[in-house]
Amino acid sequence: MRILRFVGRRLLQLIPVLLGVVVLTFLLVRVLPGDPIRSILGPNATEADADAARARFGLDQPIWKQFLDYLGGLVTGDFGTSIQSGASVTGEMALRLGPTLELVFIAVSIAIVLAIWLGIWSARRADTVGDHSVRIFALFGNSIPEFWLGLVLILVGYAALGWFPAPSGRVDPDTNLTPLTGADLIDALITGNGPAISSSAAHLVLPVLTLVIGVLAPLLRSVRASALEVLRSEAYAAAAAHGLPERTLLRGYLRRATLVRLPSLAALVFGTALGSTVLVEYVYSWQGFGQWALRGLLYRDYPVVQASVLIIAFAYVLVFLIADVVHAWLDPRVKI
Amino acid sequence: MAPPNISRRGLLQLGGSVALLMTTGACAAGSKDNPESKASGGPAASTLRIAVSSYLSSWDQDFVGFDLTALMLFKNVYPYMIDYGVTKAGDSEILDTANITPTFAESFEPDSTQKIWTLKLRQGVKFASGNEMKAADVKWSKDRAFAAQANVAGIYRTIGLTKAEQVIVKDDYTVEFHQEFPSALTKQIQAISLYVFDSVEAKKHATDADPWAKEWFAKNAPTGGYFNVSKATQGQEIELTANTGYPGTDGAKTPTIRLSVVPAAANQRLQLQAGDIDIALGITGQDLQDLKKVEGVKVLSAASNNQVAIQMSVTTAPFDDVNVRKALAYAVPYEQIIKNVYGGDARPTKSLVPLDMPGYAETGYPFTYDIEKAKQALAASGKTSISSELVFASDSDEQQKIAVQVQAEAAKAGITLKLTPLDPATLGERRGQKSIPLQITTGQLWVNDVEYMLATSFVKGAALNYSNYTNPEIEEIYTKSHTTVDDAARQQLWAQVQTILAADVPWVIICQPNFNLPVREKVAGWVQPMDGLARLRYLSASA
Amino acid sequence: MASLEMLPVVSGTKDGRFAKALIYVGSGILIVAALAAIFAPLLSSWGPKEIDPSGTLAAPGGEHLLGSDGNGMDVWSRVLHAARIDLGIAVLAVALAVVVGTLLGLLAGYLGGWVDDVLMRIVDIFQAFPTFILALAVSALLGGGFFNLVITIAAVNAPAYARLVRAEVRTLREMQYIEAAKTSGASTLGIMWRHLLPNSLTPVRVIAPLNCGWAMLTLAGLSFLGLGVTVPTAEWGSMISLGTSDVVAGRWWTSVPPGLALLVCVLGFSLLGEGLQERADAKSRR
Amino acid sequence: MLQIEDLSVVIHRPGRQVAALSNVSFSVAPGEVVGLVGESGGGKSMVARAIVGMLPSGSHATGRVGFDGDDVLRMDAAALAHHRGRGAAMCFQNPRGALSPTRTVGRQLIDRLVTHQDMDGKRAAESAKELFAAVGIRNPSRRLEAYPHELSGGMAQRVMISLATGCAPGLLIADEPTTGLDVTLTREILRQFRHAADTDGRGVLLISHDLASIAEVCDRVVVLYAGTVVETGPAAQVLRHPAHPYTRALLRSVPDVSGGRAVATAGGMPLMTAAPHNCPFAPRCAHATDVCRETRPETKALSSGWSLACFHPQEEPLFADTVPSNHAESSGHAEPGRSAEAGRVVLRVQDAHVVYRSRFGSGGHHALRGVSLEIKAGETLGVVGESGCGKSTLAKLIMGLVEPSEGSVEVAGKSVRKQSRVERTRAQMVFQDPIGSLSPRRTVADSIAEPLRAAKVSTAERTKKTEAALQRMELDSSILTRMPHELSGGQAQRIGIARALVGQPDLIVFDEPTSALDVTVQAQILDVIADVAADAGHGSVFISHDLATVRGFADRVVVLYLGRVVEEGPVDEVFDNPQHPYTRALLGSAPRLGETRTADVELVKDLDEADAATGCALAARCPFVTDTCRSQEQTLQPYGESRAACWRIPELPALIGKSSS
Repeated sequence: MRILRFVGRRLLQLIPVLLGVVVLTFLLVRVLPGDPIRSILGPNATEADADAARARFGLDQPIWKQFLDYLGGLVTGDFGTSIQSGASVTGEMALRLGPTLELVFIAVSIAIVLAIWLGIWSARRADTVGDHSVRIFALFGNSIPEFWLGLVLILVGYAALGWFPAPSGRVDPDTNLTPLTGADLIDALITGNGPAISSSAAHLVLPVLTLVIGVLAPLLRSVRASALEVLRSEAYAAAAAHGLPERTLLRGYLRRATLVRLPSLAALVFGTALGSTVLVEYVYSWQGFGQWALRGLLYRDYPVVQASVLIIAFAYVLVFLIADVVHAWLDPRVKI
Repeated sequence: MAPPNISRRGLLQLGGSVALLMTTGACAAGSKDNPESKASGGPAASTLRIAVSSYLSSWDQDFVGFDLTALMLFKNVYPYMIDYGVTKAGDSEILDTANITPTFAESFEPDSTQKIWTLKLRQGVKFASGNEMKAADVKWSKDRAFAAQANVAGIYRTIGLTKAEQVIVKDDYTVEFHQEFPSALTKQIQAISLYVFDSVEAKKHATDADPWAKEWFAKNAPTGGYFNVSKATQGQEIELTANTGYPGTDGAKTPTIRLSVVPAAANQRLQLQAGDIDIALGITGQDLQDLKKVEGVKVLSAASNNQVAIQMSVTTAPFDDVNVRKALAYAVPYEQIIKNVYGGDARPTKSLVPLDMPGYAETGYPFTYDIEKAKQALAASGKTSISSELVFASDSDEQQKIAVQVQAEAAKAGITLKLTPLDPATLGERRGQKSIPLQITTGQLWVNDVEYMLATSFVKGAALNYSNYTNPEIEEIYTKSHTTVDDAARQQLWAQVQTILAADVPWVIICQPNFNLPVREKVAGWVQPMDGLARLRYLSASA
Repeated sequence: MASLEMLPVVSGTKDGRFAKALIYVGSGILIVAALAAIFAPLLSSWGPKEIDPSGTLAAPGGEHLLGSDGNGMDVWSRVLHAARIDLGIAVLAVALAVVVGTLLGLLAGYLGGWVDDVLMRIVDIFQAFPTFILALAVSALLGGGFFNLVITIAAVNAPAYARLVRAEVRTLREMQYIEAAKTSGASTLGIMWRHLLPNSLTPVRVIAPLNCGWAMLTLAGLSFLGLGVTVPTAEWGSMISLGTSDVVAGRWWTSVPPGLALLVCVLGFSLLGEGLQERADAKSRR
Repeated sequence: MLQIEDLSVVIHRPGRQVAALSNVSFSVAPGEVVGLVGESGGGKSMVARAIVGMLPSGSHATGRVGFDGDDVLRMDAAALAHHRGRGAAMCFQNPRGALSPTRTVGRQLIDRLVTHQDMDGKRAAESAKELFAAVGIRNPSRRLEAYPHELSGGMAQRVMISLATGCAPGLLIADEPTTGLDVTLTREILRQFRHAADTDGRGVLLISHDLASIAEVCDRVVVLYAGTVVETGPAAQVLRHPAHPYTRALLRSVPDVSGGRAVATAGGMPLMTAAPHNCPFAPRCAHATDVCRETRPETKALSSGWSLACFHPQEEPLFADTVPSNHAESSGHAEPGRSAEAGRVVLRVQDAHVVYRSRFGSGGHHALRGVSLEIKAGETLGVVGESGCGKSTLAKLIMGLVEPSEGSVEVAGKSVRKQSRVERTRAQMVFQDPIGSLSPRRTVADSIAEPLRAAKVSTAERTKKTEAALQRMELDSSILTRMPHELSGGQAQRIGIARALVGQPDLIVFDEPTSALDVTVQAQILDVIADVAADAGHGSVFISHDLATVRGFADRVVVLYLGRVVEEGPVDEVFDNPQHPYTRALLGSAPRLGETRTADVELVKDLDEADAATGCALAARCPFVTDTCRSQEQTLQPYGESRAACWRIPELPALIGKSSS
């Protein structure tokens, strides 16, 4: 109940932020140089044709009117019509969101689990060779541009070793996967499609690995620092001084206390990974949200850019909200 | 608009611009003729895999944006009543733009006034829904175009079709098009416009708010063409299967074609090398040269009239001075570009008229790379140095490389160029403003004729005339050419044109790169599409 | 002595020897990179934009130390000259972000009230976007080029600094020495400038180097998408991006050297940041 | 049971080395409470760590820590695991910090019960409840579910004790168990340890910096100085007749609530890098001779169980006069020419209320409820009360750092609200945290001159005045260029006082100026403050939770309780003849040297459990509460020279007599 009230209150607080995001993106796309209409018409179109097209997308209206229309649409869940495709943005977005979120969620989850495990391992061996090497390796991973790393992984994992499927598509079409959510692995699991499960999982390996390597370092750094802080805390020393067995110490006194500060960082990392997908998707032919949004940006497809930016922002703040809830759940000191 | 009289010039401009732009960045190439290898092998032979660089933005041809992948697919999945024929060029097969033949139609012929065109449908053509294609479908499709202001409605204006009432159903398989005026280009225009929707199916998805089922068609693939879309994974993959409901004998040779979206060229290349795809449509430049050496891969190659040029705005300083234009023409390292950018796989050209176009003469472009002459030309304009901006498409590696080479050499002649890569939206906008001093253009003319070339690029107001070039003599020659039918006389006119252009130098013509298409060795039957939109029905794979 | 008694059971850091090593190695890398950038023209016989008329994609050795790229430009020279652009943009952008962010954070944190509310809501809005997405949008708006990229990356990062400094200031303003300054009659501006500013920068000092590394990666990402530095300006990200297909063909030299240069410099910033972080942690324990 | 023999601990760090303990020997027997006393840096905690085998990294220990026949220093991991908790269990200094924040205190206790008493979960839960009840936690089953941050300091300390006893140890170690606790609670907590020794037969090692406060419950006392044992002996002996000069200095540094003034000992504890080869106290010792400076004294037994390491054991009484000092003697404050009546009024607080509004919602914390004060130049007002009584809020109110929600504050005749920046410097404050009140990145010179800067004093003048103030603080001017973190606590507090003085203000507020300092340093600072407060030019407010320090030099004193003044009067009158039940309880709990005085009023419940909705603030905790108390707001009424806010005062002597009989 308390959690629900907290979530409710936080959602209310989000409204002004999201409204700001709406206004900002609406204005931003309109001050971008470039004409969205010209790119769909071809050069032979007359001014009249362009005007007609503009009218079709409501771009002939005064700005405030366009904004009100857009806002009105948003309230009913209508993000408008894509200038490039003429299709409903809501529908297109629904198709694109699944694959990207699947990628990001899996990658961030793996990175978090790995960071927790390695971070605590590292902290317990603070200042040993093992600790140092784990940290340096994580920093290395963090220093490689994702797109380059992606290419290297393709060269090694696909071209040289042939362990992974061709970097195109997300699942072998012969598995006849029924799309439900757009997240292929999830769909495969729901429909119990065995071949699709293995195919989509195999396709996920390299892009997920790319993202994991890219985002591991900050998580690891944080977990290690927190774990070290806990290990060095009087509270932990007290528990150890009272002779509690190793297992109780690790489970009851180290782990949860260590993870207290992780959620908000994990949310931040989620954002980083979300941003990185624009690059990673390109390299792995992963036709997801990032590619869609980028194309929208390049072609000045106003409704697409507005919707994608708004949704990314919404997902991001939502993840932060989840992080806050998890934080509150982990840390009893947090008042919610 | 559309006063009947502009017709010929307008039409030529229209068609040319579409063609020129369509081939921009797209791949097309001739192929070895191998009609024997029909789809008869095992499952491996029955499926071809093609990599494209992007997914199509919409399935509705009436309202699609300018999207090469989509336009190419539409040629294969919409039933087009008429289309170009195939002809031989060297050892390649190419589409013959001069010869338009019925495909899904039985016939498409005018009456004596040239104003009423009768379309007789082929009987027994089935949409995937099982409905037979009938006159009502044609009528519905055209009603939709006019009522909902589809892209074709704009195109139709130029042949005097502006209202739905001008399309009249005679019987189940006959439709008449009543034009407001006769036009020589009716066939050309209808070839790109006469595609038909399954109206019975469409009406099921029409709503009060959306009477023309735009929402539905944007998301659902059309049926009834040479291929049906058997599966489409948004953004990722499209599976085409040969339409068994097509009663003709020239149906698709390959039962299944898979197109997968692979944006990164390096990826396409890796997959082609590994045999995971059969045809890579997004590979350019150095990669092509590299692939020639790869086992199992062949690069289909053919000379082409694809032109790479820098259009100089003759109305924008400093290129409003012909000496400055000449200076740049002397400062461009033609040979070096052919070597560095195309790996030698391009032909140098000495005229703004393409090499294989009738009338080509070497006098058309008397400029070679010569920094000294460039300096002299610049001095003749009274300047020792100038600076300007060179615009190119940000998504084209090829143009970028050319820009880099030009910038470096032009600098030696005292011409400082700022490189400005522009994304499609901004490029379109700036072209609309006609304010780009220098821009790199690549493209191919749809009709292999100088009159056509003038219409698209060198007369006042021509759509592709980014140079803003005008010359009364050229206008005069152009007008004269409409009525000149004698070949020799036309040749003479073209010689004049090239002399004038040689003096005015509106373009720096860089070279004519060859078409190259990397495919697996088993791929056969490629017909080089002159409009850049591959007709997949000719393709086959040998096991 | 009191500090020793507080020391924990676990093996402690050996007085930050590793932190010191991280800081030394990190700043060593950066100093070398900075020197390479400064003396780039002296270290290379070719200009960074000079095209070798004899051809492209020459293998390393011979005329070109690290070969030449697809445009016939000398890779070694470009890698060196790119350091100017990459380090320059990263450092300037982060510096700008720190200055602007700190200023805003200081105002919001100390003044509180509506100033805080307005500034922080704006920051909230900016922070509702993942930074790379925001960078994409802003660079599409401003276009490429050195200073536009500096502004882009600074704009994307400034909100984070504003938030960081604000949080710090809100803690600091409850400190006794701020009360002491108030009771000593110090003016608001004086308190902000003399007491809050120097002390609120502590976390910034740790974050800034890490942020520089991030800025370089962002820059490279933007260049990869064609939104960064315009060709043929030597920049690591665009060099890597141009060289990707060469790698596939086995011509490693066009993209591996800039890739390594980028990696090493980012690593330099990361090591420095990590070292500073560890030292700060150690200090706060003391 | 515990037998420490010749224990030395050296901690090696790159670049430095610290001899934390040097040749320490003492023992603890079952059922015995031993006090381990000394200032911070003396090595007390290191002893505790050595006993549980948790020395910091880089430390090298020699000697023997015998525990039930085994040597802790030579135990293997398994033996150590058994020894920790089961053998010796520690109560940590800062209980809230020592409780794991993310686990309920009940779970933490059950963890220990399961580990050391082999209980299953269910029995452990039962047992936990009993243990909680045993340490005086009301409503134990509810508290078991609590997280540490939900507990008050006193409650946390009780939980800590239950955790330690839950291990069923042979030896209970308590590291500064009462630091930060209010006086009324301190006694209660200390009693818990005595109880553990008496009923369960455990050995107890009680570590404290404050000999006086623990002496009451200890059987024996061990005094540490610079890592060496300087004196060991029965508690009463060491407390009343200490022989070692350090023990004596320690005891004399503490002011006595009955009026004994603190006697300062100059200097500070040295940081040893190696085991001392001489008497480490020699540089500060008034009796030191050359032998002390050259040879380290052996530990010699004086009588049974009483031994010390000194060449010159002192035998004369600790104070010239051991009787609770009378007026004339203890008061350096009633000097002629400091007649309070003569001065002008420098502070007038009238019916001030302060409400801290919570950020959201309408509620708020009512920190002050109608406080009125008046101070004249040359006068010193003491303000005492437990933590949370509103002392600090009062200080902030006077300084203009918080606004009164009702009432008014005037400094030097001008309302604080209307002060200009320069006028604001007419009142100055000396803060609780000496180092924390100095801007970390400003030099000492900068800090001292800050008020002058606001007053637009010229640079040259500033330098002059700064140096003058510094001189008065007996500090060398070389300190001016230092940064706060390079200062010792005592130095920093002198700087703080110098800053307060430098602008010659009308009023100086001392807010717990010595509570963060070590005992001997505290005595030094109190000397300085007494000197400063004696200036006729300004009035002083001295705020402290420690009654004894206030008595030292205040003219008048007010007792605050939950934001109200409950008693007010001349200092000696209030201390020697307290009226209000709260004042009585407070004074009764204050530790006294050399005597055990039982409080005649004992409050029920802890402070945080009391809520003052209506009526008398103390109603919830007062043993003499009636319905009238609960319903009627009490106002200050004159009783003798004092004024107090309790209507039952006339009946109190009778009531007290009844309850104690």
